[in-house]
Amino acid sequence: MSVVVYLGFIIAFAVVSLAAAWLLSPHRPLATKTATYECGAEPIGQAWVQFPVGFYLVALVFIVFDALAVFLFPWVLVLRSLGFHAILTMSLFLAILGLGWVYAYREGILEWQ
Amino acid sequence: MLDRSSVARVELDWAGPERLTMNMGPQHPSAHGVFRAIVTLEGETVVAVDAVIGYLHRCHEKLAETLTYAQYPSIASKTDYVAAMTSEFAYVLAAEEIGKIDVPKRAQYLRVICAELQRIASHLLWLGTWCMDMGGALGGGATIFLYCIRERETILDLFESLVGARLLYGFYQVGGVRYDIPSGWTQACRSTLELIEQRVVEYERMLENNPFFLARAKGVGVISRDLAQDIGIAGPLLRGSGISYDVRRAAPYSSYGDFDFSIPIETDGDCFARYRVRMVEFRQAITIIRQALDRLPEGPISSRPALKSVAQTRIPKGEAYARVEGPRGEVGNYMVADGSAKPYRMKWRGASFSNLSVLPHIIPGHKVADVVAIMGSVDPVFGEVDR
Amino acid sequence: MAVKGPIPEIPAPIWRNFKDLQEWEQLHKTRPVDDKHSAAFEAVTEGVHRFPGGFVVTTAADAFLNWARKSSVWPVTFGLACCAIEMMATFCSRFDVERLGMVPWASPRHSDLMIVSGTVTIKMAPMLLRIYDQMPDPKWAVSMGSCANSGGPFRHGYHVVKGVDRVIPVDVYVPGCPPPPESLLNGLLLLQEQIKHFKRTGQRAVPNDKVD
Amino acid sequence: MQPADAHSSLAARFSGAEIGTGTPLVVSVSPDRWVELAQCAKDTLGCRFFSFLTAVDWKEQGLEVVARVDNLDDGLGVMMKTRLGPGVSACGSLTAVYRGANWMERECWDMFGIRFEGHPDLRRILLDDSWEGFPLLKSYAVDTAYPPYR
Repeated sequence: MSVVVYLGFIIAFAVVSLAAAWLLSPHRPLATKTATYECGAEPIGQAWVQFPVGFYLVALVFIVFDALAVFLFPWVLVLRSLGFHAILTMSLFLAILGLGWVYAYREGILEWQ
Repeated sequence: MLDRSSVARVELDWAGPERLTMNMGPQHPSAHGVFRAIVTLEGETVVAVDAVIGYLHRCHEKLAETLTYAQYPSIASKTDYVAAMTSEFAYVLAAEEIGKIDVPKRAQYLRVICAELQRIASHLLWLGTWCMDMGGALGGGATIFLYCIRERETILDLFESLVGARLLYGFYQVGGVRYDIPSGWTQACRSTLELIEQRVVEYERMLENNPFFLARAKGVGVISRDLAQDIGIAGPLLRGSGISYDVRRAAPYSSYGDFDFSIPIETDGDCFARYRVRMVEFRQAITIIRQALDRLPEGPISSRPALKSVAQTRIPKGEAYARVEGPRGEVGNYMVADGSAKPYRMKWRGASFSNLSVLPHIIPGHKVADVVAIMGSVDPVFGEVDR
Repeated sequence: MAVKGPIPEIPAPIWRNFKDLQEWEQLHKTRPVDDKHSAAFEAVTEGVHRFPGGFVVTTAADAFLNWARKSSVWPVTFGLACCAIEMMATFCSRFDVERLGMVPWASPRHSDLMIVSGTVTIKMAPMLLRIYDQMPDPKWAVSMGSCANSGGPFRHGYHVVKGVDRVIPVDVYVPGCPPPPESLLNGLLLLQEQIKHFKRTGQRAVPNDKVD
Repeated sequence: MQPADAHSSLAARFSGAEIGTGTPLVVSVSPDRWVELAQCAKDTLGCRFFSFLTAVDWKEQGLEVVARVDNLDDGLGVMMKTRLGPGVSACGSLTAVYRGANWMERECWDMFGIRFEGHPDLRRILLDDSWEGFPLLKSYAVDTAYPPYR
């Protein structure tokens, strides 16, 4: 039951704040308002270019460790009640991700060429 | 006129990732004013830079032909508005050189004191904005900026009690200076100098054993010796590349010969060398001010009669090029006078204009983050660049 | 291999097609009225307002909203020239603007106030207009320094716009060359006064003798 | 390279030019020997520091291009001048000799309308590309109208 209330809060917060912003702020749609902001100048060329792969790899490494953090939070809350068994499984999980990190480190993904 | 179609866009002659063209445009936190760099990027490395300036072109040289010798010095301080004293200095020196007007000794010493105080204030602003540009590397980015502006306020208080204005003064006039030191000013000046002397040591301790700062400043934006001379950059940039050229020593003006101070030289010409040169210049400026305060002679502060009419000073026909060592380098004023109360032609040799023209030569090959660090270490002021 | 960057096309100055200057001045006299809300919301608020005793609701809502808008006006750091150095001094610790709830922000997307500090030149005017347009509503403009007010000491220059109100509508003019931080703070307090009278429909305050 | 023997070496090389004495050595040559003078100043006189380059509009006598180069080690300054004659607005470009002349010459083109042959990309640097007229000429009024910002 508390999950539903919590979900309701999340949705309500999002909807209320957006609706208030939409209702109360003046609307003045303008062509240049929605144009891309590039320090006040007309953007030159287009951004739809083939980016080097380095950016993609950095994003990947971030996703890996972000997922790790997401799992750690709830685990820490319930650790006392689960006992030693939980520590074992989580350290196994951490070891596997550690392997990924060591691989990324040795491949030198983060050193920008 | 140049027809646009014939000039090819950026030629893509190899299969690597395409190039992204981006504006580090006029309104940019690290632009130090209104400077637009059209940066062509390959991933993170900059391949080509095209600098577009002129967003602050305020027609200084055309206005100088319509304003008399008494009116223009207060506008002159708006060329290099961070070091207002030194830009007025150059204009006034040029007029005196043509008209062979002698300046009383006390006025020369007052000019030296104010120019060196202005150098300290300008270097403080440089250090603050440069560390803020390099952002989070220095613990929250704005810490050094807030400290430096706090110190700069003490110097601005000194100027406010001397001249009445905080940033732009009409202090210099042809033949001398306009105000004399109020009582107790020298004591306030000495205590400010002691305060700044300790704080500079603090900044050095904070910065020089900070690995991020060293990683971002060492080996970035190297200017070689011949490129430096060929482009004509001056001041801390030139001395950072190992050439000991300082107008105060090469052509001593306004009794700079009476003081002994040393010219800091670094040889490897990167951002860290320029930083070292400016930190030593803090201390040299403090020693000069102390010597000038000790030997401040009595006497009149201007050799011209009181200002009754604006068109009072008439400079005979002639031309002269007066150089002053501003915080950014050699600020020169090439003036052609034709005997009337207004100069016939007046050209500002802005130190930042030449310093900035070295950027397209040294930036290609660096990362985008280094462009910001190099811009900060070159320390351009756009009143002087666009004139 | 020296790579040649592209030739930058600097946009021709955006001029609205005017016969003469008076028509341009006229444009900036009239406050923009077209920033209404959706018709439904208008009908509801008018209804509530006209309902006997309903004005209590709308005026209370107005007061609360204006208090919220007033106490967190974020200026975009738009430093052009000498006044920018004084603006920096105002942003710093001695003349702190953060006491007024103003966080100097770099991008126009998150800011409500543009402090035009410095000389607006003809080459810069379209850029300034674009940045002002890209700021979300409700937004205000403070013209700092005599260069921005009326061209200042460079008024007779051929490349100088004679005052920033020829490019964007300005709410508060701060005199001085450069205005010391105290007078800029005074201007910002005046702006906050003006925001207090900001109607719920987003119209700017109709100039009344107390503020203007 | 002291000013005295700099004076003599220049006099030998440029017979037609008038060379003044005094601290900044003022040398004025005819426009066609302009680049040669700059090259000679850089090589024989050792003036590698390029200070500035600008122009002066002498109304009827036409434009005059002024450049200043320095020999930092000996403190020798050379002020090079060339009178472009009435109605002529073209001059040789120094970018081959001094790279610093690039922006300075673009500014002279922008302000005086002097076309520098041999300049890699001569376009306006301070003003807008769509600007008509050259502001620093004496014939250009200070507050020329520029609708609608006038």
